[in-house]
Amino acid sequence: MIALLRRDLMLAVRAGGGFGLGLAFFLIVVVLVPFGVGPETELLRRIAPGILWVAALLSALLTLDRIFALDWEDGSLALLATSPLPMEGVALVKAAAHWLTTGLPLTLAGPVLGVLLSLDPAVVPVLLASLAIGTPALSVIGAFGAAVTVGLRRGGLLLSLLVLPLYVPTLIFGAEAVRLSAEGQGAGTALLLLGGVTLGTCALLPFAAAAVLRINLRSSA
Amino acid sequence: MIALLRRDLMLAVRAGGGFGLGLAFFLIVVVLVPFGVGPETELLRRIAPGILWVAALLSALLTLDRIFALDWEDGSLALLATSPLPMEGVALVKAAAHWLTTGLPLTLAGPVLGVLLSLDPAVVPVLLASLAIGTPALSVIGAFGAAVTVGLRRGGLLLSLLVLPLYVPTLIFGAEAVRLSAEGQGAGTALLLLGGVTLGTCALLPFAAAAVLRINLRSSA
Amino acid sequence: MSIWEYANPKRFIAVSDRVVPWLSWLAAVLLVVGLGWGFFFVPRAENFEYSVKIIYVHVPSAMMAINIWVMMLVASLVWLIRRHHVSALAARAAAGVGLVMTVMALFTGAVWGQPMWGTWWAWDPRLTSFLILFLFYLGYLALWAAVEDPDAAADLTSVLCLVGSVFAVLSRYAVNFWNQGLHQGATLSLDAEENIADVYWFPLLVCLAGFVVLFLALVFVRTTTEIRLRRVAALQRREAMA
Amino acid sequence: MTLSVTDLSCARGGMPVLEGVSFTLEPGRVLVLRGPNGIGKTTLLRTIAGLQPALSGEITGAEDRVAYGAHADGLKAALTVWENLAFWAGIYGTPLERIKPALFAFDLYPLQYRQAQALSAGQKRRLSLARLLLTGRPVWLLDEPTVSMDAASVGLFAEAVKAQCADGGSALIATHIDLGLETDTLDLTPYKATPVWEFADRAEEEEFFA
Amino acid sequence: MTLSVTDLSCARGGMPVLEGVSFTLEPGRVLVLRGPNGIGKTTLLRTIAGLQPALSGEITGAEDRVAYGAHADGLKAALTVWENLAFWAGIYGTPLERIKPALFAFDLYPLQYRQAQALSAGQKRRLSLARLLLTGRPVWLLDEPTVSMDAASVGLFAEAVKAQCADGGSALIATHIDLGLETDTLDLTPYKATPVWEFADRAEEEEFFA
Ligand code: HEM
Ligand SMILES: Nc1ncnc2c1ncn2[C@@H]1O[C@H](COP(=O)(O)OP(=O)(O)OP(=O)(O)O)[C@@H](O)[C@H]1O
Ligand SMILES: Nc1ncnc2c1ncn2[C@@H]1O[C@H](COP(=O)(O)OP(=O)(O)OP(=O)(O)O)[C@@H](O)[C@H]1O
Ligand SMILES: [Mg+2]
Ligand SMILES: [Mg+2]
Repeated sequence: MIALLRRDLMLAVRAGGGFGLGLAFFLIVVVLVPFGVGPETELLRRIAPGILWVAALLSALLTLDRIFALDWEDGSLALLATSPLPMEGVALVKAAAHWLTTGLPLTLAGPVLGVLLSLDPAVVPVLLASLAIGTPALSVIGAFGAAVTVGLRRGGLLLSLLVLPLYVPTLIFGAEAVRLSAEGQGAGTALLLLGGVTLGTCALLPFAAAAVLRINLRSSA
Repeated sequence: MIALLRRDLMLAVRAGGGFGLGLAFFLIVVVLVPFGVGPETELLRRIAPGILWVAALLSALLTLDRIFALDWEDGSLALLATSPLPMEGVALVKAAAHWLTTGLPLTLAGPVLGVLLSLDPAVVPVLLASLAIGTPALSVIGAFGAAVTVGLRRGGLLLSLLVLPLYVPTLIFGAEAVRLSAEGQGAGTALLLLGGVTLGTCALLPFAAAAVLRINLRSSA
Repeated sequence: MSIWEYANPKRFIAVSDRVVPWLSWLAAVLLVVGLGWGFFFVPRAENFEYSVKIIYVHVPSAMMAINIWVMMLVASLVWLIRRHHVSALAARAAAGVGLVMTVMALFTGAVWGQPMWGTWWAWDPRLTSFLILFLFYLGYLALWAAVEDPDAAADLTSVLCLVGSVFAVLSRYAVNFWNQGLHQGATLSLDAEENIADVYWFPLLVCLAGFVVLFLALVFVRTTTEIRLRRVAALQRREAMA
Repeated sequence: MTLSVTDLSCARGGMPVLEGVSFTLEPGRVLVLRGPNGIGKTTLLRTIAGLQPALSGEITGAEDRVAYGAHADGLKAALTVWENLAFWAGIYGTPLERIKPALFAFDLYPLQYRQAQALSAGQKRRLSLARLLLTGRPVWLLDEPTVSMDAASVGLFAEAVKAQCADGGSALIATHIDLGLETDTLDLTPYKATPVWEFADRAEEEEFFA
Repeated sequence: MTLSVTDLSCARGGMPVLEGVSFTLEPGRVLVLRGPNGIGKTTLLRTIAGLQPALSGEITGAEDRVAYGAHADGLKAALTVWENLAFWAGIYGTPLERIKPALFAFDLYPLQYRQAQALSAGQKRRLSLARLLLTGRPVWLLDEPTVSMDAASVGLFAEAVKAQCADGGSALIATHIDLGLETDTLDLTPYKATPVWEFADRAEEEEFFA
């Protein structure tokens, strides 16, 4: 397990993937939105929480296909399957690696980018909290989606279709928490529900992912 | 040229790529935004043009890596390079195929999804026009970006980092056109400028793309 | 002897080793004088409040950020046309500095914006196009980092730099079309009447000079570093082959 | 403990490919699978490796004892030769000291700090074979291991197989060329499946869709 | 018109690999490139195919006359065997009638409606060779064409090469096995580059980074 985690992080750093880019994409989406909707500050402030969450979600999404596809293409996933590691372990480790290289940086960057959308500083703590609690769910759900689509060459797009609906609850609770506290109401319950979602997914989805991986391996060339 | 175009379209349809997915992603992003920013109609109406354009841009983006990466991985790009087709032609055809499978469907779908964001019907023609004029630029610029990153395995993310800044002018003029006409002002100049951008890119970027492809092939394994 | 002589890495390193100490000292002096003057010996303005002094960091860094990109453009062209490795490496070296300058301009600007406009950030054209420039720097460096084969990396980044420059200009106009902002106009324009009062003006010039010299020093150092790195890589490859 | 396959039938892409394959592989022996392209060598190996279920028949002595080497090399282009091996050592819990001998065994020592993507076809292949030495598994299942390797490298490979057999291991190798080892041979041609499913347990149901 | 290579030097990954290679390939002849893994066969073929520039030396008679067959098959998994060939026929402007003979030449006719992804390793390889017949190019540059093909298929390949030579074509083939053709042979070992760049113009500058 450790060996796998270490390797994945190494690859993420070395292959120019991981950190930097996921983050950069986050930044870019946030920057693009004002070009679209126009520069009025108060308008931006109102949509800030939603945009931030959607952007975070999208940049998590764009990094998903890396989770399994690379190992699939060069055949090392098949070799892993014949190795002593249980598939569940592989799935979990992969999701963890994804979170460390994507979710974590996004969480930390969130507040900074909030400035660009003139998000009011008072809600920053809640934003941080919601991202910190929510992003692990994004990674695990994503890992499942990646496992489903791994067989398909460049399944990246289909992947997003499968995953985005699964992201909806996370998105709603996460963004809602920030919105509520922006309107000066308590965000407690929203955060709690968000935490529930995360725990549930982390507990169950790795098994689903492992099962799906086995199926894909069985019918693969 | 024709053979290549036909093949790419065939692949797009068959490999479950192309049409469906780009479109569906467009749909999903548009659907997610209300979850993020909340359901107030007039707020949505105000941001509708921007969101539509950003969403279109993102779903164009997500399909970019397919332009060259597949042919690169299975080695057929190298074979094409040694074939009678000039690289510029390849780049252009690939961009065209991308537009037909992504830009065109997006254009047609735009007005429909506008309804979801309660975009006011009066601006639909302008929306159509701006998308029709703008999306080709997205494809050509994207083809260039794809050519730059084709060597890198899963360069998808770097690709978006490189391409999105190049998309800014297109996005601004496109969204601006719709916004202006939503505010009841004339969108003429914006559309003209947009057309200018498209023409310029279509005229010049294929050459840049071809050059970059040759470079990548030269140093490839 | 033509300047291309210095494209020879050994000679380039020799030169830079000679000039870097001087440049560094000169930069230090200019910056100390300029900033010290600007910060402590300039009368408090009536229209600007105290925060105006940020201008002595903000404007130079902003200007450098823009001009460095131009220099990169030239270096890229030299590489594409004359295939001098040093030129390509210089472009990469400059990009690093440029990125930092951009961040400084953004940061000081943001800090300044707080008192002046009551907001950290506004989607003013100047600021926005600067943000876009920042993105270009990011992409450019990311590409350098991502490509394995050094020559291919040089080629790709050079082409990107060319295309990027065109689009940077394009976005500048697009952004102006999109929003007319509250940022200062070019105060350093040549026609005297719209210049800010000389008291502010001279220290600013000194600071500008300081930044330019500092940039030169940094580029020399970083370029030689890049050269040596590639040299090491080359030697290691020979090991591997032999 | 010997690997034994009895009356095995397997399918590929939903079509039965091989049926009634039986053989045993004692420790210390090498069995070469022969047969024309498309007869089902890869399919058989994948089945024994547990990557796909058998249609019928049984396989004993494979559980956690086999190391599978596929058509694909399974290398990480961005990692160096050494790192690639170190990763697999970690997965199989093999001490890192074992890497150096593996490098020597396939003449990769001089290339150990080279990134995998900078290897030639045959060098890549050698690396993927060196990996086998780190699995510590007694039974090797190899699918055309010597593809695009030169004579010298094939010799190294033969040595490695000999060594493996010497300490009680065994190898099942699908190949079209002669490895210069004395081995048993199994030609799969006679086992080509007639595409009907008499053998499927739920005959009718399966047969309907095949 | 003959393909002639004079005093060619080429590099891979920024390192000189081969230097001073010279040979000519008359119409109707087959030249086999031999040499250990990593000597630079692929590099040489890529250079002649025009995929990478030569460091020095010159190549004549290659322009628009060569068909290159690489390590990779260059097949579209989602397209059928026939469609894959039809595509290349279209690219090279070859009439579609020529596809059927090509299918027969490599015994792919029964598989013609099979998707490429459903082919076995050797079948894929055969398909990628069938493509050559549709290029209509006189000179074939082949990189280990017979990888993972069985004896029978290698025979088919040999036939195809003979036919190609018969009507004035020629072939340059990098391989480690014996093709059962009478051919000229060029061993690249003596041309291994000593890793210094005497040959680079602007010697010092280049040499510094190589
Ligand atoms: C993050 C926010 C900001 C950014 C990115 C930014 C960027 C720039 C840029 C690109 C320039 C142009 C340098 C040149 O081309 O001459 C500039 C100059 C200048 N900025 Fe800012 N700026 C920011 C905020 C501010 C603020 C808040 C103020 C004060 C009200 C300010 C005052 C100035 C002044 C006085 C100049 C000199 C104009 C000139 O000499 O051209 N800037 N800034
Ligand atoms: N992914 C797949 N889907 C459907 N059929 C397949 C698939 N892969 C292979 N086949 C078919 O299954 C049969 C067995 O394939 P297999 O790869 O096992 O043959 P092989 O003996 O390994 O051939 P080779 O020596 O060329 O590797 C072949 O007829 C092939 O056409
Ligand atoms: N992408 C690359 N970057 C750097 N060096 C490379 C790269 N690809 C190959 N090499 C090196 O270049 C040399 C020549 O490689 P090449 O692939 O031409 O050898 P080859 O003769 O084809 O070997 P094989 O018979 O194994 O295919 C080898 O030493 C290899 O290590
Ligand atoms: Mg096989
Ligand atoms: Mg080779």
